[in-house]
Amino acid sequence: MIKVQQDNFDVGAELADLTAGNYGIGGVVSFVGLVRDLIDVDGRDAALRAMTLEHYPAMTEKKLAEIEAEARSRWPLEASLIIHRYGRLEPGEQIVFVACAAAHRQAAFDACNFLMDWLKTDAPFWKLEETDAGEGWVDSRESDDEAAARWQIKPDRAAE
Amino acid sequence: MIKVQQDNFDVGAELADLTAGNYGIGGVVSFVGLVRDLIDVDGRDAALRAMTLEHYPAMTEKKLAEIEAEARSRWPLEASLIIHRYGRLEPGEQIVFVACAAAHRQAAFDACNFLMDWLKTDAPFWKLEETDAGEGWVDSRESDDEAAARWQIKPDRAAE
Amino acid sequence: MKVLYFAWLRQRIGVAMEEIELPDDVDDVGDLVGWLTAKGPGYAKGFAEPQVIRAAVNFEYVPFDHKLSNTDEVAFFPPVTGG
Amino acid sequence: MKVLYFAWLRQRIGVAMEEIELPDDVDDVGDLVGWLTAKGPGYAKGFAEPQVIRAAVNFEYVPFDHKLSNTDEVAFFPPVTGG
Repeated sequence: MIKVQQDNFDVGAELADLTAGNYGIGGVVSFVGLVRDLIDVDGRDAALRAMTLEHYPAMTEKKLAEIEAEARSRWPLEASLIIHRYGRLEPGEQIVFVACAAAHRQAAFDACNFLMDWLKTDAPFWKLEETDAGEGWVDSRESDDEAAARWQIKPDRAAE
Repeated sequence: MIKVQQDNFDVGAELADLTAGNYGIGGVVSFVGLVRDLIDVDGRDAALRAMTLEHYPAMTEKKLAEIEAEARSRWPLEASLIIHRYGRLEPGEQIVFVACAAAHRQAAFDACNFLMDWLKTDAPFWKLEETDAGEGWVDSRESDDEAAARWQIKPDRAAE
Repeated sequence: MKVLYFAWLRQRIGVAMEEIELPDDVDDVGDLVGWLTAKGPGYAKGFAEPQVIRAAVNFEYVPFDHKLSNTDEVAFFPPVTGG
Repeated sequence: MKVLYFAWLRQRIGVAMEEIELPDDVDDVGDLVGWLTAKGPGYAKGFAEPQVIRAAVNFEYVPFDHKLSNTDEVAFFPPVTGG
Protein backbone atom coordinates (compact mmCIF):
# COMPACT_ATOMS: atom_id res chain seq x y z
CA MET A 1 0.00 0.00 0.00
CA ILE A 2 1.09 3.56 -0.82
CA LYS A 3 0.28 6.75 1.08
CA VAL A 4 1.54 10.19 0.08
CA GLN A 5 0.45 12.73 2.64
CA GLN A 6 1.24 15.98 4.44
CA ASP A 7 0.08 14.66 7.83
CA ASN A 8 2.18 12.74 10.28
CA PHE A 9 1.64 8.97 10.70
CA ASP A 10 1.43 6.62 13.69
CA VAL A 11 4.01 3.87 13.25
CA GLY A 12 2.43 1.57 15.83
CA ALA A 13 -1.04 1.85 14.28
CA GLU A 14 0.31 1.40 10.74
CA LEU A 15 2.22 -1.74 11.73
CA ALA A 16 -0.79 -3.14 13.56
CA ASP A 17 -2.98 -2.56 10.47
CA LEU A 18 -0.37 -4.12 8.20
CA THR A 19 -0.23 -7.42 10.05
CA ALA A 20 -3.79 -7.63 11.44
CA GLY A 21 -5.33 -11.05 10.92
CA ASN A 22 -2.45 -12.43 8.83
CA TYR A 23 -0.92 -15.24 10.87
CA GLY A 24 1.35 -16.22 8.01
CA ILE A 25 3.61 -13.29 8.90
CA GLY A 26 6.69 -14.28 10.89
CA GLY A 27 8.60 -11.01 10.68
CA VAL A 28 8.08 -7.35 9.90
CA VAL A 29 10.95 -5.03 9.06
CA SER A 30 10.27 -1.32 9.01
CA PHE A 31 12.18 1.87 8.38
CA VAL A 32 11.31 5.31 9.71
CA GLY A 33 13.17 8.30 8.28
CA LEU A 34 13.45 11.35 10.53
CA VAL A 35 14.54 14.95 9.98
CA ARG A 36 17.97 15.51 11.57
CA ASP A 37 18.90 18.83 13.14
CA LEU A 38 22.43 19.09 11.74
CA ILE A 39 23.18 19.19 8.05
CA ASP A 40 26.30 19.61 5.98
CA VAL A 41 26.55 22.98 4.20
CA ASP A 42 29.73 23.27 2.10
CA GLY A 43 31.57 20.89 4.41
CA ARG A 44 30.44 22.54 7.65
CA ASP A 45 27.75 21.53 10.12
CA ALA A 46 24.77 23.84 10.10
CA ALA A 47 21.68 23.78 12.32
CA LEU A 48 18.61 22.84 10.33
CA ARG A 49 15.47 24.86 11.11
CA ALA A 50 13.19 22.94 8.80
CA MET A 51 13.05 20.99 5.59
CA THR A 52 10.38 21.32 2.90
CA LEU A 53 9.61 18.33 0.70
CA GLU A 54 8.31 19.17 -2.76
CA HIS A 55 7.00 16.39 -4.97
CA TYR A 56 5.33 15.71 -8.32
CA PRO A 57 1.90 14.50 -7.20
CA ALA A 58 0.74 12.90 -10.44
CA MET A 59 3.97 10.91 -10.66
CA THR A 60 4.74 10.16 -7.01
CA GLU A 61 2.06 7.58 -6.29
CA LYS A 62 2.67 5.91 -9.63
CA LYS A 63 6.42 5.57 -9.00
CA LEU A 64 5.96 4.39 -5.40
CA ALA A 65 3.46 1.77 -6.55
CA GLU A 66 5.91 0.59 -9.22
CA ILE A 67 8.75 0.35 -6.69
CA GLU A 68 6.52 -1.55 -4.28
CA ALA A 69 5.43 -3.93 -7.06
CA GLU A 70 9.08 -4.52 -7.97
CA ALA A 71 9.86 -5.47 -4.35
CA ARG A 72 6.88 -7.82 -4.26
CA SER A 73 8.02 -9.50 -7.46
CA ARG A 74 11.48 -10.07 -5.97
CA TRP A 75 10.57 -11.27 -2.45
CA PRO A 76 7.66 -13.32 -1.09
CA LEU A 77 6.02 -10.58 0.95
CA GLU A 78 2.79 -11.01 2.89
CA ALA A 79 2.26 -7.24 3.16
CA SER A 80 4.04 -3.98 2.42
CA LEU A 81 3.52 -0.28 3.01
CA ILE A 82 5.20 2.94 1.90
CA ILE A 83 4.24 6.28 3.45
CA HIS A 84 6.00 9.44 2.27
CA ARG A 85 5.23 12.89 3.58
CA TYR A 86 5.57 16.22 1.78
CA GLY A 87 5.48 19.82 3.00
CA ARG A 88 7.42 21.55 5.78
CA LEU A 89 8.97 19.32 8.49
CA GLU A 90 11.05 20.22 11.53
CA PRO A 91 13.91 18.29 13.17
CA GLY A 92 12.70 15.07 14.78
CA GLU A 93 9.65 14.81 12.52
CA GLN A 94 8.93 11.64 10.55
CA ILE A 95 9.47 11.86 6.77
CA VAL A 96 9.04 8.37 5.41
CA PHE A 97 7.92 4.92 6.54
CA VAL A 98 8.52 1.62 4.78
CA ALA A 99 7.39 -1.72 6.19
CA CYS A 100 7.66 -5.24 4.74
CA ALA A 101 6.11 -8.35 6.27
CA ALA A 102 7.07 -11.89 5.29
CA ALA A 103 6.97 -15.44 6.59
CA HIS A 104 10.75 -15.33 7.12
CA ARG A 105 12.88 -12.44 8.28
CA GLN A 106 15.52 -12.10 5.55
CA ALA A 107 12.98 -11.44 2.82
CA ALA A 108 11.50 -8.68 4.96
CA PHE A 109 14.94 -7.16 5.66
CA ASP A 110 16.05 -7.24 2.03
CA ALA A 111 12.77 -5.93 0.62
CA CYS A 112 12.67 -3.03 3.09
CA ASN A 113 16.29 -2.12 2.39
CA PHE A 114 15.62 -2.33 -1.36
CA LEU A 115 12.51 -0.13 -1.10
CA MET A 116 14.42 2.60 0.74
CA ASP A 117 17.28 2.50 -1.77
CA TRP A 118 15.02 2.74 -4.79
CA LEU A 119 12.78 5.31 -3.17
CA LYS A 120 15.86 7.53 -2.66
CA THR A 121 16.73 7.44 -6.35
CA ASP A 122 13.34 6.98 -8.07
CA ALA A 123 10.63 8.76 -6.11
CA PRO A 124 10.09 12.32 -7.39
CA PHE A 125 10.70 14.25 -4.16
CA TRP A 126 13.07 17.17 -3.58
CA LYS A 127 14.22 18.54 -0.24
CA LEU A 128 14.72 22.23 0.48
CA GLU A 129 16.71 22.82 3.66
CA GLU A 130 16.36 25.95 5.76
CA THR A 131 19.16 27.12 8.09
CA ASP A 132 20.08 30.45 9.70
CA ALA A 133 22.23 31.07 6.62
CA GLY A 134 19.31 30.67 4.23
CA GLU A 135 17.76 27.99 2.05
CA GLY A 136 19.33 25.35 -0.15
CA TRP A 137 18.18 22.35 -2.17
CA VAL A 138 19.66 19.02 -1.12
CA ASP A 139 22.03 17.57 -3.71
CA SER A 140 21.50 14.00 -4.81
CA ARG A 141 24.14 11.75 -3.34
CA GLU A 142 26.35 9.39 -5.27
CA SER A 143 26.15 7.00 -2.33
CA ASP A 144 22.39 6.73 -2.92
CA ASP A 145 22.94 5.86 -6.58
CA GLU A 146 25.45 3.23 -5.53
CA ALA A 147 23.07 1.84 -2.91
CA ALA A 148 20.30 1.54 -5.50
CA ALA A 149 22.68 -0.03 -8.01
CA ARG A 150 23.36 -2.90 -5.56
CA TRP A 151 19.99 -4.33 -6.54
CA GLN A 152 20.84 -4.16 -10.27
CA ILE A 153 18.44 -3.58 -13.18
CA LYS A 154 16.72 -0.25 -12.80
CA PRO A 155 14.19 -0.38 -15.61
CA ASP A 156 13.44 3.34 -15.46
CA ARG A 157 17.03 4.41 -15.74
CA ALA A 158 18.03 1.79 -18.28
CA ALA A 159 17.54 4.24 -21.10
CA GLU A 160 19.58 7.08 -19.60
CA MET B 1 18.69 -1.33 25.95
CA ILE B 2 17.59 -4.88 26.77
CA LYS B 3 14.19 -6.06 28.00
CA VAL B 4 13.33 -9.70 28.69
CA GLN B 5 9.70 -9.97 29.63
CA GLN B 6 6.56 -12.10 29.62
CA ASP B 7 4.29 -9.16 28.77
CA ASN B 8 3.55 -7.86 25.31
CA PHE B 9 5.14 -4.61 24.11
CA ASP B 10 3.88 -1.56 22.23
CA VAL B 11 6.03 -1.07 19.13
CA GLY B 12 4.92 2.52 18.56
CA ALA B 13 5.65 3.55 22.16
CA GLU B 14 9.01 1.75 22.19
CA LEU B 15 10.10 3.46 18.97
CA ALA B 16 8.96 6.85 20.23
CA ASP B 17 10.96 6.36 23.47
CA LEU B 18 14.00 5.21 21.52
CA THR B 19 14.23 8.34 19.38
CA ALA B 20 12.76 10.94 21.76
CA GLY B 21 14.84 14.11 21.88
CA ASN B 22 17.66 12.75 19.71
CA TYR B 23 17.65 14.84 16.55
CA GLY B 24 20.85 13.21 15.34
CA ILE B 25 18.82 10.18 14.27
CA GLY B 26 18.07 10.06 10.55
CA GLY B 27 16.72 6.52 10.34
CA VAL B 28 15.34 3.77 12.53
CA VAL B 29 15.15 0.17 11.37
CA SER B 30 13.14 -2.25 13.44
CA PHE B 31 12.17 -5.90 13.34
CA VAL B 32 9.11 -7.47 14.95
CA GLY B 33 8.93 -11.25 15.13
CA LEU B 34 5.45 -12.78 15.25
CA VAL B 35 4.10 -16.26 15.98
CA ARG B 36 2.90 -17.87 12.74
CA ASP B 37 -0.06 -20.22 12.70
CA LEU B 38 1.40 -22.86 10.38
CA ILE B 39 4.52 -24.81 11.19
CA ASP B 40 6.40 -27.62 9.56
CA VAL B 41 6.12 -30.96 11.36
CA ASP B 42 8.11 -33.71 9.62
CA GLY B 43 7.68 -32.02 6.25
CA ARG B 44 3.95 -31.36 6.63
CA ASP B 45 2.10 -28.15 7.53
CA ALA B 46 0.51 -28.28 10.96
CA ALA B 47 -1.69 -25.72 12.66
CA LEU B 48 0.09 -24.15 15.61
CA ARG B 49 -2.01 -23.68 18.73
CA ALA B 50 0.65 -21.96 20.76
CA MET B 51 4.38 -21.69 21.32
CA THR B 52 6.12 -21.59 24.67
CA LEU B 53 9.45 -19.82 24.97
CA GLU B 54 11.73 -21.12 27.68
CA HIS B 55 14.92 -19.25 28.50
CA TYR B 56 17.87 -19.18 30.89
CA PRO B 57 17.14 -15.99 32.84
CA ALA B 58 20.57 -15.47 34.40
CA MET B 59 22.22 -15.81 31.00
CA THR B 60 19.67 -14.20 28.69
CA GLU B 61 20.12 -10.56 29.63
CA LYS B 62 23.88 -10.98 29.69
CA LYS B 63 23.99 -12.48 26.19
CA LEU B 64 21.56 -9.95 24.75
CA ALA B 65 23.62 -7.10 26.23
CA GLU B 66 26.78 -8.61 24.71
CA ILE B 67 25.14 -8.95 21.30
CA GLU B 68 23.88 -5.36 21.51
CA ALA B 69 27.35 -4.12 22.52
CA GLU B 70 28.86 -6.01 19.57
CA ALA B 71 26.45 -4.27 17.18
CA ARG B 72 27.26 -0.88 18.69
CA SER B 73 30.98 -1.53 18.28
CA ARG B 74 30.45 -2.36 14.61
CA TRP B 75 28.06 0.41 13.56
CA PRO B 76 27.67 4.05 14.66
CA LEU B 77 24.28 3.70 16.35
CA GLU B 78 22.50 6.52 18.15
CA ALA B 79 20.20 4.11 20.00
CA SER B 80 19.28 0.44 20.09
CA LEU B 81 16.75 -1.81 21.76
CA ILE B 82 16.15 -5.54 22.07
CA ILE B 83 12.95 -6.89 23.62
CA HIS B 84 12.46 -10.65 23.85
CA ARG B 85 9.42 -12.28 25.38
CA TYR B 86 9.19 -15.65 27.10
CA GLY B 87 6.23 -17.81 28.14
CA ARG B 88 3.23 -19.03 26.16
CA LEU B 89 2.34 -17.13 22.96
CA GLU B 90 -0.43 -17.70 20.43
CA PRO B 91 -0.41 -17.14 16.63
CA GLY B 92 -0.19 -13.45 15.76
CA GLU B 93 1.47 -12.52 19.05
CA GLN B 94 4.72 -10.56 19.15
CA ILE B 95 7.83 -12.53 20.20
CA VAL B 96 10.78 -10.23 19.68
CA PHE B 97 11.55 -6.62 18.84
CA VAL B 98 14.86 -5.19 17.68
CA ALA B 99 15.35 -1.54 16.76
CA CYS B 100 18.46 0.36 15.67
CA ALA B 101 18.66 4.12 15.16
CA ALA B 102 21.51 5.86 13.31
CA ALA B 103 22.30 9.06 11.48
CA HIS B 104 22.26 7.18 8.17
CA ARG B 105 20.02 4.36 7.08
CA GLN B 106 22.42 1.60 6.06
CA ALA B 107 24.05 1.36 9.49
CA ALA B 108 20.59 0.95 11.01
CA PHE B 109 19.62 -1.73 8.47
CA ASP B 110 22.82 -3.71 8.88
CA ALA B 111 22.91 -3.50 12.68
CA CYS B 112 19.28 -4.62 12.99
CA ASN B 113 19.80 -7.52 10.59
CA PHE B 114 22.97 -8.52 12.49
CA LEU B 115 21.20 -8.37 15.86
CA MET B 116 18.44 -10.68 14.66
CA ASP B 117 20.93 -13.15 13.17
CA TRP B 118 23.04 -13.33 16.30
CA LEU B 119 20.05 -13.39 18.58
CA LYS B 120 18.81 -16.48 16.70
CA THR B 121 22.05 -18.36 17.33
CA ASP B 122 23.30 -16.88 20.62
CA ALA B 123 20.38 -15.95 22.86
CA PRO B 124 19.47 -18.84 25.22
CA PHE B 125 15.82 -19.31 24.25
CA TRP B 126 14.07 -22.53 23.24
CA LYS B 127 10.70 -22.82 21.55
CA LEU B 128 8.19 -25.53 22.33
CA GLU B 129 5.45 -25.79 19.71
CA GLU B 130 1.98 -27.09 20.45
CA THR B 131 -0.27 -28.54 17.70
CA ASP B 132 -3.26 -30.86 17.66
CA ALA B 133 -0.78 -33.72 17.28
CA GLY B 134 1.10 -32.79 20.45
CA GLU B 135 4.15 -30.85 21.49
CA GLY B 136 7.61 -30.59 19.98
CA TRP B 137 10.76 -28.55 20.48
CA VAL B 138 11.83 -26.44 17.52
CA ASP B 139 15.07 -27.66 15.94
CA SER B 140 17.82 -25.15 15.37
CA ARG B 141 18.15 -24.30 11.71
CA GLU B 142 21.29 -24.50 9.66
CA SER B 143 20.07 -21.45 7.75
CA ASP B 144 20.26 -19.48 11.01
CA ASP B 145 23.84 -20.57 11.58
CA GLU B 146 24.67 -19.54 8.03
CA ALA B 147 22.95 -16.19 8.49
CA ALA B 148 24.94 -15.52 11.66
CA ALA B 149 28.16 -16.62 9.98
CA ARG B 150 27.74 -13.88 7.35
CA TRP B 151 28.91 -11.39 9.96
CA GLN B 152 32.04 -13.46 10.73
CA ILE B 153 33.84 -13.74 14.08
CA LYS B 154 31.49 -15.18 16.67
CA PRO B 155 33.60 -14.88 19.82
CA ASP B 156 31.40 -17.19 21.84
CA ARG B 157 31.51 -19.99 19.34
CA ALA B 158 35.14 -19.57 18.41
CA ALA B 159 36.10 -22.27 20.88
CA GLU B 160 33.56 -24.82 19.69
CA MET C 1 1.63 20.13 -24.07
CA LYS C 2 1.88 20.65 -20.33
CA VAL C 3 5.40 21.36 -19.02
CA LEU C 4 6.23 21.26 -15.29
CA TYR C 5 9.33 22.31 -13.37
CA PHE C 6 10.37 21.28 -9.86
CA ALA C 7 12.78 22.30 -7.08
CA TRP C 8 15.49 24.81 -8.07
CA LEU C 9 14.56 24.53 -11.75
CA ARG C 10 11.08 25.79 -10.86
CA GLN C 11 12.61 28.61 -8.79
CA ARG C 12 15.00 29.72 -11.54
CA ILE C 13 12.35 29.65 -14.24
CA GLY C 14 9.80 31.25 -11.91
CA VAL C 15 6.99 29.03 -13.17
CA ALA C 16 5.71 25.67 -11.86
CA MET C 17 3.63 24.68 -14.90
CA GLU C 18 2.88 26.06 -18.32
CA GLU C 19 1.02 25.04 -21.48
CA ILE C 20 3.16 25.05 -24.62
CA GLU C 21 2.23 24.31 -28.20
CA LEU C 22 4.84 21.79 -29.39
CA PRO C 23 7.09 23.81 -31.79
CA ASP C 24 7.57 22.37 -35.27
CA ASP C 25 11.33 21.90 -34.90
CA VAL C 26 11.08 20.14 -31.53
CA ASP C 27 11.14 16.35 -31.94
CA ASP C 28 12.47 15.09 -28.65
CA VAL C 29 13.11 16.10 -25.03
CA GLY C 30 16.59 17.42 -25.86
CA ASP C 31 15.13 19.67 -28.58
CA LEU C 32 12.59 20.99 -26.08
CA VAL C 33 15.36 21.79 -23.57
CA GLY C 34 17.14 23.78 -26.29
CA TRP C 35 13.95 25.57 -27.26
CA LEU C 36 13.12 26.43 -23.62
CA THR C 37 16.68 27.65 -22.95
CA ALA C 38 16.16 30.34 -25.56
CA LYS C 39 12.83 31.40 -24.00
CA GLY C 40 14.30 33.78 -21.41
CA PRO C 41 17.04 34.39 -18.84
CA GLY C 42 15.35 32.26 -16.10
CA TYR C 43 15.13 29.33 -18.51
CA ALA C 44 18.72 29.87 -19.65
CA LYS C 45 19.86 29.80 -16.03
CA GLY C 46 17.73 26.77 -15.19
CA PHE C 47 18.95 24.72 -18.17
CA ALA C 48 22.53 26.04 -18.10
CA GLU C 49 23.79 22.54 -17.23
CA PRO C 50 21.34 20.27 -19.03
CA GLN C 51 23.30 17.16 -17.99
CA VAL C 52 22.08 17.58 -14.39
CA ILE C 53 18.43 17.90 -15.44
CA ARG C 54 16.16 14.84 -15.42
CA ALA C 55 13.04 14.56 -17.55
CA ALA C 56 9.78 12.65 -17.21
CA VAL C 57 7.16 12.26 -19.94
CA ASN C 58 3.73 11.09 -18.88
CA PHE C 59 5.11 10.25 -15.41
CA GLU C 60 7.96 8.04 -16.61
CA TYR C 61 11.64 8.95 -16.52
CA VAL C 62 12.91 9.30 -20.08
CA PRO C 63 16.25 10.00 -21.80
CA PHE C 64 16.69 13.25 -23.76
CA ASP C 65 16.22 11.45 -27.09
CA HIS C 66 12.65 10.50 -26.12
CA LYS C 67 10.24 11.67 -28.86
CA LEU C 68 7.51 14.13 -27.90
CA SER C 69 3.90 14.59 -28.95
CA ASN C 70 1.68 17.60 -28.31
CA THR C 71 -0.50 15.69 -25.82
CA ASP C 72 2.41 14.75 -23.52
CA GLU C 73 2.92 15.97 -19.98
CA VAL C 74 6.62 16.78 -19.68
CA ALA C 75 8.42 17.48 -16.39
CA PHE C 76 11.95 18.75 -15.78
CA PHE C 77 13.73 18.59 -12.43
CA PRO C 78 17.06 18.01 -10.69
CA PRO C 79 17.93 14.48 -9.46
CA VAL C 80 15.44 13.39 -6.79
CA THR C 81 16.32 13.58 -3.09
CA GLY C 82 13.40 12.03 -1.21
CA GLY C 83 13.32 9.25 1.30
CA MET D 1 28.26 -26.71 41.67
CA LYS D 2 24.89 -25.76 40.27
CA VAL D 3 23.83 -27.66 37.13
CA LEU D 4 20.87 -26.54 35.00
CA TYR D 5 19.06 -28.24 32.11
CA PHE D 6 16.81 -26.63 29.50
CA ALA D 7 14.24 -27.56 26.85
CA TRP D 8 14.03 -31.30 25.94
CA LEU D 9 17.14 -32.04 27.98
CA ARG D 10 15.31 -30.78 31.09
CA GLN D 11 12.27 -32.85 30.14
CA ARG D 12 14.26 -36.06 29.62
CA ILE D 13 16.24 -35.65 32.82
CA GLY D 14 13.15 -34.56 34.72
CA VAL D 15 15.02 -31.90 36.67
CA ALA D 16 15.57 -28.18 35.91
CA MET D 17 18.38 -27.56 38.37
CA GLU D 18 20.43 -29.53 40.84
CA GLU D 19 23.39 -29.02 43.17
CA ILE D 20 26.27 -31.42 42.57
CA GLU D 21 29.58 -31.80 44.40
CA LEU D 22 32.22 -31.79 41.67
CA PRO D 23 33.42 -35.44 41.47
CA ASP D 24 37.16 -36.00 41.79
CA ASP D 25 37.57 -37.52 38.34
CA VAL D 26 35.65 -34.72 36.57
CA ASP D 27 38.02 -32.11 35.18
CA ASP D 28 36.10 -30.56 32.31
CA VAL D 29 32.61 -30.24 30.83
CA GLY D 30 33.02 -33.42 28.76
CA ASP D 31 33.91 -35.39 31.89
CA LEU D 32 30.80 -34.02 33.60
CA VAL D 33 28.63 -35.10 30.67
CA GLY D 34 30.07 -38.62 30.99
CA TRP D 35 29.53 -38.65 34.76
CA LEU D 36 25.93 -37.39 34.43
CA THR D 37 25.14 -39.93 31.68
CA ALA D 38 25.81 -42.72 34.18
CA LYS D 39 23.56 -41.11 36.80
CA GLY D 40 20.29 -42.64 35.57
CA PRO D 41 18.15 -43.51 32.53
CA GLY D 42 16.79 -39.95 32.05
CA TYR D 43 20.34 -38.60 31.96
CA ALA D 44 21.44 -41.38 29.61
CA LYS D 45 18.59 -40.50 27.26
CA GLY D 46 19.24 -36.75 27.51
CA PHE D 47 22.97 -37.06 26.81
CA ALA D 48 22.65 -39.94 24.31
CA GLU D 49 23.93 -37.66 21.53
CA PRO D 50 26.35 -35.37 23.35
CA GLN D 51 27.39 -33.69 20.10
CA VAL D 52 24.01 -31.93 19.92
CA ILE D 53 24.26 -30.62 23.48
CA ARG D 54 25.59 -27.11 24.16
CA ALA D 55 27.17 -26.08 27.47
CA ALA D 56 27.49 -22.79 29.30
CA VAL D 57 29.66 -22.18 32.35
CA ASN D 58 28.97 -19.05 34.36
CA PHE D 59 26.68 -17.79 31.59
CA GLU D 60 29.21 -18.14 28.76
CA TYR D 61 29.10 -20.76 26.01
CA VAL D 62 32.05 -23.11 26.43
CA PRO D 63 33.52 -26.09 24.56
CA PHE D 64 33.48 -29.52 26.22
CA ASP D 65 37.18 -29.24 27.15
CA HIS D 66 36.44 -26.25 29.40
CA LYS D 67 37.83 -26.92 32.91
CA LEU D 68 35.38 -26.92 35.82
CA SER D 69 35.59 -25.73 39.40
CA ASN D 70 33.18 -26.55 42.21
CA THR D 71 31.83 -22.94 42.34
CA ASP D 72 30.76 -22.91 38.67
CA GLU D 73 27.21 -22.69 37.39
CA VAL D 74 26.97 -25.15 34.51
CA ALA D 75 24.08 -25.33 32.07
CA PHE D 76 23.30 -27.93 29.38
CA PHE D 77 20.80 -27.44 26.57
CA PRO D 78 20.07 -28.10 22.91
CA PRO D 79 21.03 -25.44 20.31
CA VAL D 80 19.07 -22.26 20.94
CA THR D 81 15.98 -21.40 18.88
CA GLY D 82 14.89 -17.94 20.01
CA GLY D 83 14.26 -14.77 18.02
